[in-house]
Amino acid sequence: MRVDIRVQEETFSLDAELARLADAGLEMGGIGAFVGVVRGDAGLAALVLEHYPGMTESMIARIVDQAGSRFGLLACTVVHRVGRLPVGAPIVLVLCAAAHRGAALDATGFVIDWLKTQAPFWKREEYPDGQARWVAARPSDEEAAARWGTAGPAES
Amino acid sequence: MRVDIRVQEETFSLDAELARLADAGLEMGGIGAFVGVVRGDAGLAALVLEHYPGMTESMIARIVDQAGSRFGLLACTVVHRVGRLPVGAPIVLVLCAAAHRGAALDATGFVIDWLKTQAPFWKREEYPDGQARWVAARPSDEEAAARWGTAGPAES
Amino acid sequence: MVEILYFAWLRDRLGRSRETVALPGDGGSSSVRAIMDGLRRRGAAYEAVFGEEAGPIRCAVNQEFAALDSPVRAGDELAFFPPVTGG
Amino acid sequence: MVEILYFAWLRDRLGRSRETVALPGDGGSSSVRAIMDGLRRRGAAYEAVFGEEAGPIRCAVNQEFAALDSPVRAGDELAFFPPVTGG
Repeated sequence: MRVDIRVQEETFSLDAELARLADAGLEMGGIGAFVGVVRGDAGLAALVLEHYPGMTESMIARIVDQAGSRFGLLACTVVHRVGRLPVGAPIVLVLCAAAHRGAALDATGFVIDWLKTQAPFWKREEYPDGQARWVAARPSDEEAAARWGTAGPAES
Repeated sequence: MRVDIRVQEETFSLDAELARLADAGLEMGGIGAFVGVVRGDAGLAALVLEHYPGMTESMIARIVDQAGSRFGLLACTVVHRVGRLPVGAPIVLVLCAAAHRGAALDATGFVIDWLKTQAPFWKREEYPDGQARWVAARPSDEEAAARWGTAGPAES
Repeated sequence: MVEILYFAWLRDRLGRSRETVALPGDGGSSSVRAIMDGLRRRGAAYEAVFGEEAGPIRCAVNQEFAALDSPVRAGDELAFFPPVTGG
Repeated sequence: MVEILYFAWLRDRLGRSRETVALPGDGGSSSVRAIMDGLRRRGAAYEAVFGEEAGPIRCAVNQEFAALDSPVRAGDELAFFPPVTGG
């Protein structure tokens, strides 16, 4: 499996990431993707994302590794941005390439669900009036990850 | 819902298609995507895709419309290529934007599953020795579409 | 008259992508099946394409998927093609 | 000694992102809980962050998610942070 995991301030290009998958093998038939975007909830101006360098990359690598063997992936790319991201900005990209579409799309959901619950990122909301607030974890994210029926990459 | 449906010979740019979703609304939090690629099965050189102009666009519009109301989409883009596509070339792009990732990814699966079974495209395989063969429909595609538990866009 | 379109291997085997045929019967209304029966009498190529041994065939009337007993009226567009394989 | 890292609102409230503390007890092995108890005695900011009323806190030992009774040894890296909210 071709794996690419990056945590960066800069934005990302889907075309460039897709082009990098060209060497993942002729058996590649479908690529699932997810792009998370800063949602403009309740007048939000921006999110500020921080992470735990080192642990972030190793947790994502473990998630990607589990996805790879579970779904038979040929390639998986995860790019997660940190720093200040205004409303509408892309936050995260997950790309999963497989021989068939079902595996590619399921793996994409698997990776983003576990990333949400087990990769050490934290979001702070910034409002136009200068107020800031750390985002609380959502039980619905735990439930989304739990539906995959595994203990999760943290336990592996 | 912001809808964009195109059948074209040219390739597509995910970055450009994503940029076009910028006006889909501040509530946009996630974009699911699927890119189908010509798989290099058994020495295949290229696929030649043809379609039924007019019916193709209206069937895809119906699929997108069903996905939009079922998953509460903010935007949906489908670009399907026709003509001669060599191994590794992108064939189809589905982009579904929603407030949350679950809806965006589920809708992406819904659209591509129904597109596979109800949009009038046909693929011919071309081999390096000049042999050509029309691709037969796969029962697994019918099954994938059936799991959504609706009669499908053709019946609506 | 009915405009008939052929796609994929049907077009290849018939050597044409479209043709106009007279509606069988009194000209008011017919069915996909009746038109197929009329086509089959046009010769070996048609018999092979619309015969039992050929692969599965689907049809559309005015760009809507249709069944063998779907009605076809004068001026309709009728298309014959294999099960779709896009995506 | 143990290197302690703080993230998100814990860092904001403590006014620091890392510090080095002595391992409680005989210096051989301790636990996350014992270190938290030691930190709580450092003053009001620590008491507030590690107190009952503060939000839920997670921890990691050597960059692996850990529990309150997980062992901590000299030279380990211990991190305290809120439940994660990435993606």
